[in-house]
Parts: sequence; structure tokens; C-alpha cells
Amino acid sequence: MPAVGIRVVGATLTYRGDIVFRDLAVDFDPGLTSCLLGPSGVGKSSLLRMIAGLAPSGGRVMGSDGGPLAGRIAYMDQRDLLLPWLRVIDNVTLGSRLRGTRADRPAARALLERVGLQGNAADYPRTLSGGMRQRVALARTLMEDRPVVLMDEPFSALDALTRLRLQDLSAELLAGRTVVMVTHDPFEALRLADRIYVLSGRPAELGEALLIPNYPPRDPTAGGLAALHHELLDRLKAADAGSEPERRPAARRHAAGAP
Amino acid sequence: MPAVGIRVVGATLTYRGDIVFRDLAVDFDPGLTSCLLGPSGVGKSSLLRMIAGLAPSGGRVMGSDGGPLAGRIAYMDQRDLLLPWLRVIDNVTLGSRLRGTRADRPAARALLERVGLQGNAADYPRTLSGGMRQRVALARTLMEDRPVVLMDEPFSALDALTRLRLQDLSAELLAGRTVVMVTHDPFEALRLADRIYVLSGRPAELGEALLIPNYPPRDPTAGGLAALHHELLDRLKAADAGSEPERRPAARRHAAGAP
Amino acid sequence: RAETLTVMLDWFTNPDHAPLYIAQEKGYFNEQGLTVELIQPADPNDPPKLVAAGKADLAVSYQPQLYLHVEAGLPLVRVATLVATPLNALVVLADGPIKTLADLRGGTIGYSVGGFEDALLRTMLTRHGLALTDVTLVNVNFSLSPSLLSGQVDAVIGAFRNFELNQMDLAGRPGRAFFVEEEGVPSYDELIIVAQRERVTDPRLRAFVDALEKGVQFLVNHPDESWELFVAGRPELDDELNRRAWAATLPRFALRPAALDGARYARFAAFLADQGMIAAAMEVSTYAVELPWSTER
Amino acid sequence: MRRLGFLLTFAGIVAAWQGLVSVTGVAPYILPGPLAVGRALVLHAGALLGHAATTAAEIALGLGLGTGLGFASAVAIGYLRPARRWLMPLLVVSQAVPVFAIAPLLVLWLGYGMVSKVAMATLIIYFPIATSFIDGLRRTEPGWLDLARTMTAGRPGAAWACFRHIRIHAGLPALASGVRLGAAIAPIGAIIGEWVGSNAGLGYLMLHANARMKVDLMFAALAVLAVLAVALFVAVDATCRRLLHWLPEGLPTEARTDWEEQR
Amino acid sequence: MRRLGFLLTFAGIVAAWQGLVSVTGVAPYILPGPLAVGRALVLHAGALLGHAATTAAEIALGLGLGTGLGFASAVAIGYLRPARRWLMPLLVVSQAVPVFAIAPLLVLWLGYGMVSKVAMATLIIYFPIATSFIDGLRRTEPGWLDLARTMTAGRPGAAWACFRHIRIHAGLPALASGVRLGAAIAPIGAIIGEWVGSNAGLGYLMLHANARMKVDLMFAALAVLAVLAVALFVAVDATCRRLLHWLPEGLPTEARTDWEEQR
Ligand SMILES: Nc1ncnc2c1ncn2[C@@H]1O[C@H](COP(=O)(O)OP(=O)(O)OP(=O)(O)O)[C@@H](O)[C@H]1O
Ligand SMILES: Nc1ncnc2c1ncn2[C@@H]1O[C@H](COP(=O)(O)OP(=O)(O)OP(=O)(O)O)[C@@H](O)[C@H]1O
Ligand SMILES: [Mg+2]
Ligand SMILES: [Mg+2]
Repeated sequence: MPAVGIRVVGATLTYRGDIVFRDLAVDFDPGLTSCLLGPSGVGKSSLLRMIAGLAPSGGRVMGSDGGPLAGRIAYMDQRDLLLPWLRVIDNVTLGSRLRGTRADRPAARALLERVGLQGNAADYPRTLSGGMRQRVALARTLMEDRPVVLMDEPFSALDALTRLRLQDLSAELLAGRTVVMVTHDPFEALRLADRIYVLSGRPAELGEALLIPNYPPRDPTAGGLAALHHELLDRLKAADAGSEPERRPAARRHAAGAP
Repeated sequence: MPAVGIRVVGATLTYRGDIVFRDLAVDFDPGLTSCLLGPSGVGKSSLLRMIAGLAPSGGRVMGSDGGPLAGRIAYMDQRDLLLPWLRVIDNVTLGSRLRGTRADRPAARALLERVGLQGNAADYPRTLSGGMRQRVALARTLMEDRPVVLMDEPFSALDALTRLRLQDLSAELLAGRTVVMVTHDPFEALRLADRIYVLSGRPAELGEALLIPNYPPRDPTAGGLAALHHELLDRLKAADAGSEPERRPAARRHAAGAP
Repeated sequence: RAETLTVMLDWFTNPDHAPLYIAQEKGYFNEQGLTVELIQPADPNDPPKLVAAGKADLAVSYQPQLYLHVEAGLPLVRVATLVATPLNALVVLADGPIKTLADLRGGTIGYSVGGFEDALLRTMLTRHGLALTDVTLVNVNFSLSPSLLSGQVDAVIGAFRNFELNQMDLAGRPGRAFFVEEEGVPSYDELIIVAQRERVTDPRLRAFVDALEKGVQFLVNHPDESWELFVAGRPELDDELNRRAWAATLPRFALRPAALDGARYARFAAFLADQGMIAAAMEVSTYAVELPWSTER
Repeated sequence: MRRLGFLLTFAGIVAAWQGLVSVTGVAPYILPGPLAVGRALVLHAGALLGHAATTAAEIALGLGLGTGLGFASAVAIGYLRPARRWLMPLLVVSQAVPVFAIAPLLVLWLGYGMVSKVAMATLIIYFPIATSFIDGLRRTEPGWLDLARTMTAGRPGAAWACFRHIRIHAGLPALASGVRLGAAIAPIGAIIGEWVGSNAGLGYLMLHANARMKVDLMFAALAVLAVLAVALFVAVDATCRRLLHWLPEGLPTEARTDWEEQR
Repeated sequence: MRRLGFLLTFAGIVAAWQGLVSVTGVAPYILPGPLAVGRALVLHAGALLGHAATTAAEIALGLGLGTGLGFASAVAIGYLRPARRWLMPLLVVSQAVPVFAIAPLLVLWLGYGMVSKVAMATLIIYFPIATSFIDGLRRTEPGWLDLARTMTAGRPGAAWACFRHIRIHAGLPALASGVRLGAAIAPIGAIIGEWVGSNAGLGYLMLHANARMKVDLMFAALAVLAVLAVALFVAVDATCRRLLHWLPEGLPTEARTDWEEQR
């Protein structure tokens, strides 16, 4: 499976006169993990959906090899989107069911074990907690085994330790693939990303990528990353200030206390 | 509005033979903010639902004054639960609509402005991003103006800076009320809580409360909190180790890198 | 080898169909080398259509309707008569305010859509100085007696004298009948049997009518035994109303089913044409025949 | 464009009808061809329109009443436990009762006027509407109810407030399904009502035409009824969709074309 | 406990009926009392059972076929754009056609046997099933479809796979509503089917009894039909719920009692 990057050219997205993107261009390098940060509602999910072919791009979205991305993408939505009529194990193997191929159940079970749900394979989604549902959705995405993986806040409902474990798991299983991950956690971005992008403004623009050295997963508290951490926080603050100037209430003074 | 605490005695909850709580007892002190942490699936949401009267308690749930809590609680679910047929502003004022009282729309608009959604009052929920939906749900909870407020991961879908602002907003508006908040972010807990509880094990047990000095919101990186931070991380690690011993895969070695 | 003939009744089995059932039960059809299948429709308008379309061999229908059918282009001819007098009557409550038809002015008359109740009523009312516009007509479908008994209408037309009168009697509210043929309507055959026009030379039809004649003969000769035969395999028919209707119908069956009174048919055609129900009276031979006797069996 | 599509569909149906008549060679007194029916339509246009107006009024009233009654029964059954026990079996039985069985009763109580026809149409329409809505009420997202429960807990009328503001709204899409269905069967309801007793309406006209072997007129009346039925259905469908604009809806291939409006 | 409730309901209905008869003083040839009907039930038990068996067979076949056809039409209409244009208006029109207009056609093509009756019953049952299911297919959570689209993108048959594995499952609750409704109207479907021409079945018996003003026998047949209808409805309802166990369902006051099973 050769790595394939993502090329977006001239992406334009309008919701009832509200311009989310105008002429956005970005390349996500093959085989690397890119993290996407930015204020809530700026357009991160929309960009991911555009790449996945779920929203109209207005321009062109293609692989770095010039071919279409359709069929080469695994997509994890911001919501878990588990199918209520399927057991956990069947939700995890949904892809092969849809494609009419034989489901690799042992692999699915192994994956469920690695996300800590070995006991829940036969449960229906409605009996799971929020974090457990998200872990099932993660397992389903990892089962897809595609060269391009798009993940929209994949760890948002998990406690800190489970989150670390699953970050590691993702890094391990997705090594060598082109990953675009939306996250709100700068530590997570520093831990997993090769490139970090901050999306800001309306229409939204992507700042220059922040290049992170070494292979993920990293220890974000390690010395070398401190400068990058500061740089990232600065960019986020700039994005926050730039995105919707009128929406800053009295609470601003606390922003300085960011971790 | 005098502050009223929460007293849970002998709480027992079983899902098809799976014992989530057995004989759990806890007091949440009046007027204080308690944060609840613990591994995914341990029972945090269930405890909150029990207090809200949405799950059978098996034992007794009451106010610290001995009275019932019904009618004195504002509850924010882990999901946003926005009603798709109501505009944002009407979702925020849902409480008064349900109670047949006049909605205080100016207050709702002010609150929407403070959560950064002043431009979206007339939108329908389906046009909002995940984080925007969560902010509407938060505004709806804050509109309720109740002495006891239960919040289940209220900021999980927000970017770091918006999150800080809304933490401050909540701390400001909920000062003097009894708040129980589920969170996965130790910083958030240290920033907002007067008491931190870690829920662990099956049946789940609540460890002793970690008492946090000073009034929230705090800067969790401030010197005095470092020891408490370490203590909290230790407890979380213990909870993680204790909760489901068989579910730890190879990724364990990274756990040490927790922020 | 027995040949099957499909015969559609005009409606659910009732004493009006007695000759057919007696011929069937006594084996007269079989004697003629026929196997007859009697089919009950729920809508009296269907059997002529189905015979015309070749889906059934014979159908029980009504002489007045025959003219409408033929005019509409259905290739049908009458080949036999089952009931040789009108059964239709205008019925009112015996203890009601209507003593003569003249009392109907301003009243409501219920009918079960038969197709020519306007013509009948117009004729009957005209003799009493009334026009159709002096009464209100309302379609009551199959609820003739109930609508009369419940006082929803003042009279009903389309009631069968052998039937509705007994029915009302049994319900404890006897009726009074005004017989159509006594009120200016030319007499006609209530129930006839029709076949497709091209089939009149089919020897099976004559064989069928011959068997029918034997059925009628047995019926009038042995009314009680016939009743037993009629209800033997049909317990749902065995009740007081049918018993009475049976007796009331006996004198009205055509004793010579095949016989055709051509002038009588022409007279009724003229009546209908006069009433504007048909454009013009057609030649009798085009819609009614006496089946030829055939030697070839 | 859409009007063209409509015309095309119509032309297609007429062509299929003509084809059926030609191929099966069915006699015109059983199924007349479109030409004969068209002729009858023109010839009897006045009468057809008059009777159509009567039937349309019955349909409209029946649909209105049926919807109202169905809504009310569903609310009663959904909200009141005893109503569930008593009303539900009654409703089911009411569906199994053939008209002719209760026609005398209907007529006895309501007379031969429009009322009995409207009653008949109402009776037929109302069950689909009631049960669809009940199903909708049953399937309300439990989370919304939980939320509403905490907001109203401890107040008198809390259960009703949750029912009224959450369940009823959440059930509206299902109600719309029921009303749409009701719109489709309302015409037959009116026709059956006219069959029981009438002196006007398309059903009355059809009975008469049938008895007089004016099959082309009967089918002309049927055609008018069909147009009425489709028009009603389209109108009700459009209204329901407009009212439920918040509902994500769509079928394959539609989705791709209207990004702007959808979701 | 539940059986007792059943009996109570039944007794209540009979009592209400007797009350109605006593209070309105309606003549027995219009609405007989329960006693007279009970007598007729006993007297004609054999005939009633025989005819009931015929009708039950028609109902079962009609419901089975109607469900199958409704399912298939809904899938066709939901999946194929052209089917939407052509089939849907046809379906709506099919509902507006009174039996007596097409009975000769049915007999011509299908004969007098059970086939034409089952066809008629099927026609009546199938529309509610088809439109309910279509509505269910329309209202599939768009997120699920998006997910499925990314999983199948670029493959032949992707659209069908999404339709089959996502939409159809997501539409099953709505289908269940339709089938439940179909079960409630199946008896009348069979009765109307018997209108096409028959010599057996409860509908035949009722028409027959009606024409003879044997109103007690007619109502006895009606009672048998009602029992059949309720039994069928209850059975179908239970089956649908079992099959859709994953669906959160419930009505007020139920929710409080069965925490363990629910949600
Ligand atoms: N309806 C249900 N049926 C069966 N089991 C359930 C049900 N609801 C919750 N559970 C179980 O109860 C346990 C606690 O769930 P709960 O939602 O309280 O977890 P949580 O601590 O909030 O987790 P998270 O952090 O993932 O939200 C889980 O193991 C879950 O599987
Ligand atoms: N269907 C829609 N109709 C109208 N506006 C929409 C629609 N979907 C998204 N938007 C708008 O597009 C913008 C971007 O939304 P998007 O979901 O991409 O944000 P996001 O960056 O993912 O935010 P979050 O961090 O809160 O998830 C938002 O302002 C939102 O209101
Ligand atoms: Mg998003
Ligand atoms: Mg939870």
C-alpha cells in the first residue's frame, strides 16, 4: 500500500451565503500525520468532509498521485455514528459487510481488545457509555485499513489515560499512512502530528504548517517540543482573536492562563 | 436561593447482572463544585443520571436538607440533546417553555453572546458544528438557574481557548451552587473544582475527595497545585490499573508520558 | 364426457334461483351431459359483462337491464326466463302515512341503483299527478328495508315483493307494496338468462334450458321436497325469510323457460325508448331468442 | 422542468393504459380505452365537475376530521395508560368493520346527507393517522425526555409538559407519514360513504354509470377521482415537508444535487 | 394479570355495546344486542368457523403478499429515481379505485377463485406498507449514509450496498409501523376481496346475512372478524417489537417500571 497524499485546490464552501472556505488550497503530505486545530465552528469538520467527498469541494480534491481519493479513505466522524441494530463486533466490521467481503472477525476482536472492549463485542451500542462508543468507532476506522485516514476529534470522549493508550495504538497502526486528524488538544497534536495546521478566520484559512520532528507518538513534555508548544499556542490565540472579533466577552483575561 | 448539597446513600445499579454500583454513598457539599473523573465506562454518567432521577438509585438520593432534589436540578447530558425542531434561542429557553413560564429571551441572548453564538440565535441545530451545539447545550443548562447543576463532560467538544472562556463563564455563573461535573481533563478539574473525586473499579467506588483550595477558576499551572496535580494523576493511574486489569495492551509504556 | 357450463347468478343464492338449484340437485343437467358451475357475484352488474367477455357461459340478469347492455354494445341475448313477472315494487310502511302514491309528494325515496329506477318512478308518479322533481331520490344501496324501517326514507323502489315484504313482516313492521306493473309500467321478465350472441347455436345452451325446464316442473310439482333439496347443502339459507320467499316466488317462475313472447319484449323496449332510457327500440331478435332444438346430441 | 416531468408521467400512464387495452384486447365494457374515456370526460364535463366538487368536499372534511381525531386519539392513547387498554382494541376492531355492516347504523344516526359520507371517510382515514402517530410518540429519543424530565421535575403537569413539548413534536414526522397515507385513502373513504347512501358525488356517479353500463363514464369518473387523489396527495406531501423542514430527508441521487438546501 | 386485563377489556366492550343498545333503543334489525349475537354465534358456530378459516387464509396470504410487494415497491421507489416518477402516482391512484369498478377485470384476469380475492386484499394492504417504508427510507440519519459512502466509495454497487445495509435497516421501524397498520386493515382487505365474487368467507357470509336482514348472524360474523383482527394485530405487533429490539421505545408511565429491560 503506497502512501498517497491529499491535494486540495480551490476549495470553496458556502452555507446559505455564509462563506466557510474560499479558494482554499492545501497539500497533506503522503505518509505523515497532520493535525488540524482551530476555533469551534471554523470549518475543521467541513474540510474533513470535503476531503472525504461528503461535502461539495467547489474546487478539486485528489490524491497526490493525481488519482481520486474515493475508496482510499477511512473516515471517522465527530459523532460516533454506530448503527444501533448491529452488535459492537458487527459495527467494527461494517466496512467489509458493506463491501460484501468476508469480515475478518479475529482481527476485529483483537482490535476491540486493544481499545479495551474485549468484553463488549456482543453488546448493542445502546448499552455503552459515551467513551466506549467512541472507542468502537475508532476500532471501526482502524479496521478499514486505508492509505488515507481522516479522524474528527477521535479521542474527545476519553479519559486521559485511555486516551494516551489509544493515541499510541493509532500511531502504531496508522504509521506510514496519510492521516488528517482534527483535535482540540495541543498536547495531542504535538504527540501525534508530523504537521500541525491551525484553521482560522471566515472564510477560513490554513496557516503554514508547524513541522514537528521525530516520529510519533512523542512525549509532548519533552524538552525539544516546548518551543513548538509555545508557537502553537500563539497561533491558536491569534486564530481565536482573528476568527470572530466581536465574540470575546469579559472572560478574556483568563485566556492567558492557558496550559 | 440557598445552596443545597447532594446526599446519595446505598446507591445500587445493575445492568443485566453487571453491577455498576453497589451500596455507593457520597455527599456533595452545598455550594461547591465537585469534579468526577475516572476511566471510560466506569459509571460517571450513570451516577449523574442517578442523582438527576433519570436512573433508579436503588437507595436514596436527596438534598443535604433532606428534601427531594426533583425540581432543583439542572442537567447537562454527555450528548448535546438539542431539539432539532427548535431554533437555537428556543432550545436555550426550553426550560421555561416546558414549565409554561415566560421565556427570558434577553437573558438567553446575552448568554448566547457569552458562549460566542450571538449570530446563531435564529439557526436550527442541524446547521451548527459539534462545538457550537455543545455551547448551545451549555447555555441551555446555565439558563436553568438551579441550585444544583450536573454537567457531563460539558466542554469536551471545544477548542482549548473557547474551553477556557466557557470554564470561566461557568465558574462565574455557577458560583455558590452545588455543581457536579464529569470531566476527563485533570487540568479542567483542578481549574474548576473545589472537590475532585475519582471513580474506579467494578462495582465502582468513589475515592476520598481531593480538596482544592481557593476559588475557581484557578490557573492550574500555579505553584500550589502541582502537588495536587500529581496526587490526582496517581489516583487516576490507580483507578485505571484497578478498573479492568486485563485490558492493558502493549501501549502501557507510554502512560508514563501523561501531561 | 361432461361439458362444463359456467353460470353466473345475478347475486348471492336465493329462492329466485330455485329452478337452477333443483335442476342441479336432481341431476337434470348431468342427464343432458352438462356439468354446471353456479357462481355468485356480489355485484349484479358484473355477470353480463363477464358473459359478454366470454369469461362465463351464461348469466342471470334482468330484462330491463338487457336493453341497456345491448345498447352499450355488449353482445348478449336472452335465451331463457327464470322469473316471468316483475318482482320490483315500491314499498312503504303499511302503518305509515303513505296510502297512495300521491302521498309521496315531498317525500324521500330510497333505491338500490339498478339503472332504471327513474323510468319506473316517473311512470308511476305521473299517473298520480307527480313529477320526479316532487320527490327526493337517494341511493341506499343494499339497505332497502333498514332505511325504510328506520324512517330515513318514506318509500323504497327496487324492493322485491317476494323478499323485502316478508323481511319487513318478520321485523314486525309490515310493508305495503305498489306493484310496478299495476302502476303503468309494462310487465316484463324480472330474471332472465343471457348468453353471448354468437353462442346461441351452441347445442349445450338448449340442453341447459331443457334441464332448467325440468327443474321448474319438479319445483312446482314438489315444492316441499324442492325446499329440502335447496337447503340441503346450504344451511345458511335455511331460515324463515327464505322459507317465506320460497313460497312467494313459486307462482312467478317461468314454466316454459325457453319460450319468448316477442311482442312483450318489444313493448318494453318501446317503453324504455319512450322514457329516454335507450335511444331507440331495437329489433327483438337482436337481443332475445328462443333457442332452436337441436338433433345433434 | 417539473411541469414537463408531470406531463411526461401523465402521458406515460395514458400510453401504458392504451397499451394494456390493445395488448390484452380486453372488451371496452370491461376496460375502455383512454380515447373513449376522454370522450366521456369531455361529454360529461359539467356533471363530472359537479360531482367531483361534492366528493372533494367530503374528502377534505374527512381528511380534516380524520386527522384531528387521529391526532387526539393518538395523544390520548400515548399519554393515558387506561386509554391504551380501552381505546386501542376498539380502534383495531373499528378497522375490521366493513361499511355495509354499519351502514344502516350510520344512516340511522347521521342520515343520508353529507355527514354520513364524511363520517365514513373519517373512519377510514383516522386509524392510519392514529397508529402512525402513536408509533412516533413511542419512538421519541429517550435523551430528550430525560432532559425535559429534569427541567419539569416536581411541578404539577410535568408529565404533560414533556409529552406536549417533546413527544408530540418528535412524533410529527410519523404523523406526517400517517396523514400522507390518509390523503391517499381518503378518496376511497368518500366513495365508500357515497356507496352507502347518496345522491351526489363521484361514487354515486360511478354506481349509476356502472348500472347503466356506461362504462366509459364510470372510468371517466374514476379518472377524475384519480386526479383528485394524486393532487391531494401531492399537496399534503408538500405541506408536510414544508412544516417538517427541520427533518433531514432525502433519497439516493437526490442528495448529490442539492447540497445547498439539504442537511 | 395480563389475561385478566384482556378479559376486563372484553367485558367492558360487551357492556358498552349492551348499554348502547339499551340506551338508544335501536331496533334489533339495525343493531342487535350482544345476547342475540351470542346466540347466533353458538347456533352457527360451524358455518362461522368454516368461513372464518377461508377469510383467515385470505388475510394471511394478503398480508404476506402485501408486505412483500410493499417492501419491494418501497425499495424500488426509494432506490430508483425513475421508479419514483412512475410508480408513486400509480400507487396513489391504485388506492382510490373502488372495487366494483375493477372487479370484472380482476375476475377476467384472475378467475373467481381465491386468487382474485387475495389480489384485492393485497392491493389494499400493500400501500400503507409501501408508503410507511418509503418514509422510513427517506429519513435515514445522513451521518450513517456518509459513513457508508466513504466505506464503499469507488466500488461498483456502492449505492446499492449503502441502501441495502443502511437505509433498509434504518427504515425497518417505519416498515413495522406500516405492517402493523396493514395487519389492522387486512381483514377489511379480505372482506373487500370477497366482494369480487365468492361463495365462502366471512365477508360473503356477512353480505349474505345483510341481504337477508339476518342482522344477528351478520354481527356474529363481525364479532369473529373482530377477534381475528385483534389477534392478528397483537401477533404482528409483538413480532415487530421482538425483531426491532434495538429500538428505544416506550410511552409515559411505562418507562418508570422497567428500568432493567429498557434503554
Ligand atoms: N442501558 C444500559 N444497558 C446496559 N449497560 C449500560 C447501560 N447504560 C450504561 N451501561 C453500562 O454502565 C457502565 C457505566 O456507564 P456510564 O455511561 O455511566 O460510563 P461513564 O463513566 O460515563 O463512561 P464515559 O466516560 O465513557 O462516558 C458501562 O459499562 C456501560 O456499559
Ligand atoms: N448544514 C449546514 N448548514 C449551514 N451551516 C453549516 C452546516 N454545516 C456546517 N455549517 C457551518 O459551517 C461552519 C463550520 O462547521 P464545522 O462543523 O466544519 O466546524 P468545526 O470547525 O468542525 O467546529 P467544531 O470544532 O465545533 O466541531 C460552522 O459555522 C457551521 O455553522
Ligand atoms: Mg467539528
Ligand atoms: Mg459518560
